[in-house]
Amino acid sequence: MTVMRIGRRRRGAPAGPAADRDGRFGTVLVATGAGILAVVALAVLFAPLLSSWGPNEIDPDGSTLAAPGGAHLFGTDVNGMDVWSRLLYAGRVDLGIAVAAVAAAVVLGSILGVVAGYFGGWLDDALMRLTDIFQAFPTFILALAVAALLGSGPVNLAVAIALVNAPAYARLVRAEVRTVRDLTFVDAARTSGASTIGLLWRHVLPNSITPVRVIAPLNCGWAMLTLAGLSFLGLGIPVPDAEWGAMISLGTGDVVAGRWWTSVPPGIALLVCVLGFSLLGEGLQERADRVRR
Amino acid sequence: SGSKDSTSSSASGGAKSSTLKIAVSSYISSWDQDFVGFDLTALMLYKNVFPYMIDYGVKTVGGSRILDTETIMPTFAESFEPDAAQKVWTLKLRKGVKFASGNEMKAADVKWSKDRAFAAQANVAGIYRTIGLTKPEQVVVVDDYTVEFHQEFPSALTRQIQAISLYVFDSVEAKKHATDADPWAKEWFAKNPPTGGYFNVTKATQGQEIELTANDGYPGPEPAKTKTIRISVVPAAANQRLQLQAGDIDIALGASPRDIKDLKSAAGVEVLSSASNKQVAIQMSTTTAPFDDVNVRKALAYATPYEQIIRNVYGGDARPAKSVVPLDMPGYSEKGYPYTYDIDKAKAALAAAGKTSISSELVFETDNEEQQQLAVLVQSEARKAGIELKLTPLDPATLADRRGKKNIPLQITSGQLWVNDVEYMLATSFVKGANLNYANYSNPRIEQIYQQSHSTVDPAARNQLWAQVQDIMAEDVPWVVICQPNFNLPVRKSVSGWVQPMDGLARLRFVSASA
Amino acid sequence: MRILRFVVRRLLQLIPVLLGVVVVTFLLVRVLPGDPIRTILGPNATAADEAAARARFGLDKPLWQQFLDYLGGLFTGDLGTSIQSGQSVTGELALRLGPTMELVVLAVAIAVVIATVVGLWSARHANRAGDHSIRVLALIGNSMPEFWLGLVLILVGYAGLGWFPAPSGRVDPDTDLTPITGADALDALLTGNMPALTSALWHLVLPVLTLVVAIVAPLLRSVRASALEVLRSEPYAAAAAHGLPGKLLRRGYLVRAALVRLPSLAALVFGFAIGSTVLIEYVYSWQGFGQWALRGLLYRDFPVVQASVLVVALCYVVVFLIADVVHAMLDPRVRI
Amino acid sequence: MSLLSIEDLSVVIGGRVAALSNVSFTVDTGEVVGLVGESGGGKSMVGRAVVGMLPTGSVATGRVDFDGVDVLSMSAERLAQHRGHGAALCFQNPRGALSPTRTAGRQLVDRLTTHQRMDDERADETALELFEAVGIRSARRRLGAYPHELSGGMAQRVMISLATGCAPRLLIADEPTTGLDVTLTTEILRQFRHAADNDGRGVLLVSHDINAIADVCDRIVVLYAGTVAETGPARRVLTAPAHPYTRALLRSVPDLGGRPVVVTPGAMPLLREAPDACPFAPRCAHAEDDCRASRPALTTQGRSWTAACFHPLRDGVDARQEADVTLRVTTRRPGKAPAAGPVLVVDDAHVVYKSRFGRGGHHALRGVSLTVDAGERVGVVGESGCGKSTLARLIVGLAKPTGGTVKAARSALVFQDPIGSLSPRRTIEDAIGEPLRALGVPAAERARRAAAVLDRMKLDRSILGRRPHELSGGQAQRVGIARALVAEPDLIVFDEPTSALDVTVQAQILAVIDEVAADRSHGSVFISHDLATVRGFADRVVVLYLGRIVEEGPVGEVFADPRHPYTRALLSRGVTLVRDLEEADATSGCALAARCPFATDRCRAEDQQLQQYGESRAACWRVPEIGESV
Ligand SMILES: Nc1ncnc2c1ncn2[C@@H]1O[C@H](COP(=O)(O)OP(=O)(O)OP(=O)(O)O)[C@@H](O)[C@H]1O
Ligand SMILES: Nc1ncnc2c1ncn2[C@@H]1O[C@H](COP(=O)(O)OP(=O)(O)OP(=O)(O)O)[C@@H](O)[C@H]1O
Ligand SMILES: [Mg+2]
Ligand SMILES: [Mg+2]
Repeated sequence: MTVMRIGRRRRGAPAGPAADRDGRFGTVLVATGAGILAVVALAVLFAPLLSSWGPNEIDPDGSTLAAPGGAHLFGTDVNGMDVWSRLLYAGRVDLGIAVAAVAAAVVLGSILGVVAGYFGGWLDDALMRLTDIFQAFPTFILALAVAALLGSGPVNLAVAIALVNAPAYARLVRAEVRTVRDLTFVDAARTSGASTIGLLWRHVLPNSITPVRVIAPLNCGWAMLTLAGLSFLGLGIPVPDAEWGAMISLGTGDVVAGRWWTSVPPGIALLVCVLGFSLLGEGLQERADRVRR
Repeated sequence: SGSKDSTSSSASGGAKSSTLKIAVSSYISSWDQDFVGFDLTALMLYKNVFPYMIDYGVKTVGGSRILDTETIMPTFAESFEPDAAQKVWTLKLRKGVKFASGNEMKAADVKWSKDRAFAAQANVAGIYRTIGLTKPEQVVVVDDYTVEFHQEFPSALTRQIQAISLYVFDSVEAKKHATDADPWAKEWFAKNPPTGGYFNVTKATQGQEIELTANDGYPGPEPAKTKTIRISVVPAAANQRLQLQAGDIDIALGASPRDIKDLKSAAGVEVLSSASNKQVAIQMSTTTAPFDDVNVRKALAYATPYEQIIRNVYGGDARPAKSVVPLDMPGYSEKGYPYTYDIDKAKAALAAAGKTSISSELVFETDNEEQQQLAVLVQSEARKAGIELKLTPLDPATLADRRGKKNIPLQITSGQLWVNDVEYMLATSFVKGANLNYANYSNPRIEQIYQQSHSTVDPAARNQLWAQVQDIMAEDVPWVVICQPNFNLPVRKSVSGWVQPMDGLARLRFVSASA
Repeated sequence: MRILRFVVRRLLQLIPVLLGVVVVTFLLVRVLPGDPIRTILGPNATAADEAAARARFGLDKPLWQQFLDYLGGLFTGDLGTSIQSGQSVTGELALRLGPTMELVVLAVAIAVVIATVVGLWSARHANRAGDHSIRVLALIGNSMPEFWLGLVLILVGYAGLGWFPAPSGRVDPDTDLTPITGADALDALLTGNMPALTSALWHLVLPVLTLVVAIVAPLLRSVRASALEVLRSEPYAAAAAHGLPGKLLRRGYLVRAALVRLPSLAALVFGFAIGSTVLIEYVYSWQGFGQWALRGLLYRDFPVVQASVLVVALCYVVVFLIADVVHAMLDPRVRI
Repeated sequence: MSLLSIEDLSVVIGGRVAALSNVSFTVDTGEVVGLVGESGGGKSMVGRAVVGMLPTGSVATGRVDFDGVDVLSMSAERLAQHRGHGAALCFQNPRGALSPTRTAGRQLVDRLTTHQRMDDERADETALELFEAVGIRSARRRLGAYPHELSGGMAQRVMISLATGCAPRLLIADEPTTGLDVTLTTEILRQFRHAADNDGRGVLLVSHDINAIADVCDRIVVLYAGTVAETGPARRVLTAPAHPYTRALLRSVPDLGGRPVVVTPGAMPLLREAPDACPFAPRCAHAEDDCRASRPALTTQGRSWTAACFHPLRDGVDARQEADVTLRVTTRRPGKAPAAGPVLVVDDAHVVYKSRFGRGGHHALRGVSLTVDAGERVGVVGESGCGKSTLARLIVGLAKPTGGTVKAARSALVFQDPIGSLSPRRTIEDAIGEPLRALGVPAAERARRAAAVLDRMKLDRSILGRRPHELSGGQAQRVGIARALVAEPDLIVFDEPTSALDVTVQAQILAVIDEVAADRSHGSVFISHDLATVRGFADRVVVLYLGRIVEEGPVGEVFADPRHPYTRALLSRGVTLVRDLEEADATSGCALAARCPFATDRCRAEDQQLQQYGESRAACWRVPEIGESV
């Protein structure tokens, strides 16, 4: 019986899709997303090297809405400013606000979520009702109100978007904490005499923010879209500072007239950037799913 | 054009399309101009659905027909004439004017309407103060078709003021809906459009669409030429342009300047163009640092790129203005504003103020593309002179609030006065405490001229006064006067009869479209 | 019945949330810079005029009094009078809600159906080219600002191809539709007005499409992930190992189990869609709720802002309640 | 020809895991074959190979002949037919293998209509019969139940009914009794014997516990690291195991008789490719050079008895018969520690878990009194859900008593789930140092003491830098014990410390615990659902039933002469309980009354208090009467 008979080789079983390949596509997604974002980040970081015009510099020759070519790679906009240069500098604003807003939302949401989820009881009820209230609030109205209240600078917009997003994180983290706090290792740490803060910081929090790490990139993309929406409603970054959403909405009228260059490039930049975040998020999600299985 | 209009108006009804489609940018804020808010769309509609007793005449200038603010003619009224002292004005109503309810318009309606306006303490009540009408008792019914207005003092403005204020409600119908709590039927008028004007509102879908039908109960001259007008709300300018090009609308009232430029060469579309009274300026608060220093104001006046603005923002379609008094207003003088773009002079002026650099915010309306572009240009040039401007777009409520508080150092204003007269301009914009005096301007000599103008009825004498006004303004520079953009209206080629409204409010009765 | 008890209990829980929303909104609109009264007065108004107008809207009373008045009105269904239009806010709201709901409900419903069908397909063909392309496509759709997509669709569908009606209005006015609910397609159906129905549906295509593209990705992702999880789960393997035929497997063991997470997400998406219609409404001249609320906010029309926030919050919580009930019906493990 | 004939089956998963290497054995119609071995040995993989459901990426060689047809090369349609109808698998973890969104009844009907071509009506009737046949009470109601509404035992029975509902020629049951109580286990196993004897099915019974299934099996196949170690008739394999691994397996489990646990060092290797030596050699006491040089083939040891061993053992004696006469391997230190007073006094403790929405809650402990003296070792036994863990949590302060008092010295808890009790993102050093950190011990001292206690656990210090998921279950549990010991508590509570572990690893951990418990510097409470495990090293044993102590006494006394009917049932001393445990039983009167064959009306009416009977105490007034009746 020691003779090994070379049998027919079968690859895979008919039932059950390819579990292994998930991870691979997840990695492709993550890599693509990260790659896109890296390129965009580099481009906006080195904006001064990549463009000869300042973002708010008006072409003294007075050529507004000049077609691409010549002195202006992507032409000029209605104010006579260089579209390419604005495109690059706008990225700083967009990426900066999105990332800062989401980071702030994560921190705020996590704190609320951990406190609510861990302590439970009336504190949980109160905090959750509070997040309910803010979640039930229409996104745009809340963002608009905050922007109107604080004024429309980049920092204030980030605050507005962070406030809009924080409740979701609070819920996410809370749900996770409620599971984690009943897990054995938390009990173990408790019987070992760990203090509450230590317990939360060293044991509960690190194990509760996994989903947050997956959602955050997706949310960054979404934050950029929200910012664009606010700009479209005239409540984004005030002129003349460049921001993709504002550039798009300023240029929508031009597209109809066949002057694509004022709004298509920022549109694509926004699309690509949000897509980068989405791919990253989706990929992370897929990899997280695989680890869970 | 004028010639085209005469042919189409004389043509038989068969050639005319019975429905005219107009796109506007926003829905009217309300139907009740006494008690609640109104905007340009609303004011335009009021002109067409309220019976206004008198209105501007029409004249032809440079081939286009425009409203003549200097000839004011009775329309729904038979006549509107003063007594010798110009204090008591007698309004004689036209007989047979019918509201949609079938009620005939009578003196009682006029009385009720004016009582209502006084009670509302808003719009008209405020305007009437300039001609010395402050109490309901000053409006007296003489007989069914005659009403007298007893002014406290004679005024050269009466005709102009009444042209924008003498509108009448169907009081018989209104009283049916009045209650003790709501004696002026506010609730009913909020929901139900007024009737009796050139057009009646036959359908109004809130936010979306309004359908006007010609009022066949109007017996006077120049009745509406088109049976039905459909006004649809299309907020996005690009959409209006697309629809106009596709022929889905006949008139695009909310097209953007950029589109208008393109539409001039579009097939099937024509851009009606004419000079307008609309004046664009930057008002500088003369009581707020740094603009409390006249030299700083001069610096900004020199640092403003007038020609570049006309070229870039208005596509060359604007008239350079040389006075705070608008072009075409009686008394306009070139000497009123001797400032031109000159950075060196700007720097010198700033130096004269003892400064090398200053900073301020520049306020303008959110969502107003024109103002935004203008602000960007001014910011860019002013910086060269050492004036750092922070652009601050404000939403309507905040703008109104801050204007009310008079705490805006620098703001862009654009618009036309409802009354084409310097006295009115002074009253609203330059005397101390005037509502539109965002510059917080005050000058004893101006106050004095203003007082004097009340009782000065003779045109030549008035022009004398206005010349003085402009000399003072040239010295004080409360405003950076930028330009007067032309009025441009893209319409389908089939549209005819358009009369350019100098007050910005379209008179739809003149318009028709061939099928 | 358990489900009824659950609904009642949840409805009771809603009260503090809605009350919170009411309080927050009430204070927020008043804290915001800007004055609603100045915008309705003419240029010649005096301080006395202003005071009179303020008094007309009860804004001269102390804050607590205003709040109590507002709260009292709420209980009688009176949301106050719009400062801008002078109309009853309840009436305006009724007019504005229909069009938006029509858009959102239709879009979310279509997105849910697409997500379900395509998501299940995608999971069953996981990691093949088709699956990958679907996912990436959905993500691309999700990455576009709605207003931008809307404009492109108008350019192509209306200006270019001329297939769709002008982005103005929601139904052809010549069809003489009698409004009932404000949702034109529904009204046309109710009144049996066929031309109006066709016209209304035709007007709906592009805006609904825009919204669907914007929201389908997360739903799709969720269905696909759940389905994949089910396909790889022990219960499914057990059923497959017992040789159950493919159709039975899919119907009995895949679909329901894969859809349990969808309702809550759909509710979330619904909330998001209501919020983002303001942009779509602008682009498509769809005078719905979003535009109304936005205008209210820009002009600080207190009663309008208060009402619109309250209504969105109400929709939101009710939709979540429905989602929870549906979830409980789909997933027997859920305790209600 | 056999019904199932596996020949030289090898499965490599993803080119990295040699799950099975050259496995051969057969199953005949009407025969029950036991497939035993430790976790990861490849048992489930065999089952999956038989139904043609190997994981994606696996490469299978050899033959799996079913009725003479090779399953590995079946066409998709043929395979679909084979599954269920040919061979049906009862999945490991039945609760998890039942579709959560479909009622148990529907799932069964699906099988019936598919494989037995019944119409819905007949399927419904048959489903009812099948449920009753596997011993599901109030079957009609259970038909409409969703899986989560079923208890573990019930789910297991439903799973069996699903498999039998396919009317398979071969029934494969993967770990059908894991996690079930003794009484239930016997009952479930009987079902399989029944399937073989009455329905003429072949049965392949997969289990890690050779002792548990030996009685119902005709033949046994022992798997080790994906290879067949031994196969033969059940009695022979059990009484005279030829392969050292089989013997190790048999002796790793303590039994009620107090048979010693023989510790086999090391752990089963996870092979990346088919082994070229005896995979058991590194752990084998009898291994010689040849064992490490080549892999022994299966050689005949007797009639239909083979073993893959160069040095098969011939001195086979039934380990179980032997038990009473052999001495314990672990040394029990005689004499009591100096009486330092009690380290734990629980007095009439009640614990109620409040339900989330007001109204009621679960009464997990109802008046438990317990004293543990310094250096004493107390065992606590009872069925699942009787409140053992609650008691543990109460002792260490994780649960607050809703009534009564708990006075405990410094205590530490060793958890049932070794890996789960370690924080996933913290290093082992951190975990062990945690109690010291709480005491304010400086970092350097913490590290020193952690290392020291690790040495005592015989763990390599390199483990200190690792994270929990990098540990095996056995290692993790040693870390858990180390953590409990590090701060030198006065009382250590072990809550089922071995039930999550592999058989041979279990033995190792039991030895460690025995050593720790023997150290009289602290008291120990050892909790288990398995009386045999407790017997090994407790001085005193406490029997818990539905939150009450029903019997208590010195370990020897309780095991030799159980008084309470419940204890007798647990020890299988002539008492069989009437039915499964139901939560509602606890309300009034004797909690056991509903299940007790001796129950009278008085039992149902009166609460029972502990009464002295000889050296032990029992909460049953009928002890004197029933003592004779059995
Ligand atoms: N999908 C898979 N991918 C990779 N390796 C796997 C997979 N499934 C099982 N294995 C590996 O195959 C080997 C045999 O696993 P199998 O499940 O058959 O063991 P088992 O004896 O049933 O153990 P248990 O008692 O834990 O159920 C193990 O080493 C396991 O890690
Ligand atoms: N947190 C909790 N909330 C509600 N009920 C609980 C909770 N923990 C345990 N219970 C219930 O209390 C009873 C006793 O639980 P406990 O965990 O003490 O049992 P156990 O004897 O340890 O069982 P096992 O052998 O399964 O571990 C069980 O019926 C259980 O369902
Ligand atoms: Mg297994
Ligand atoms: Mg337990």
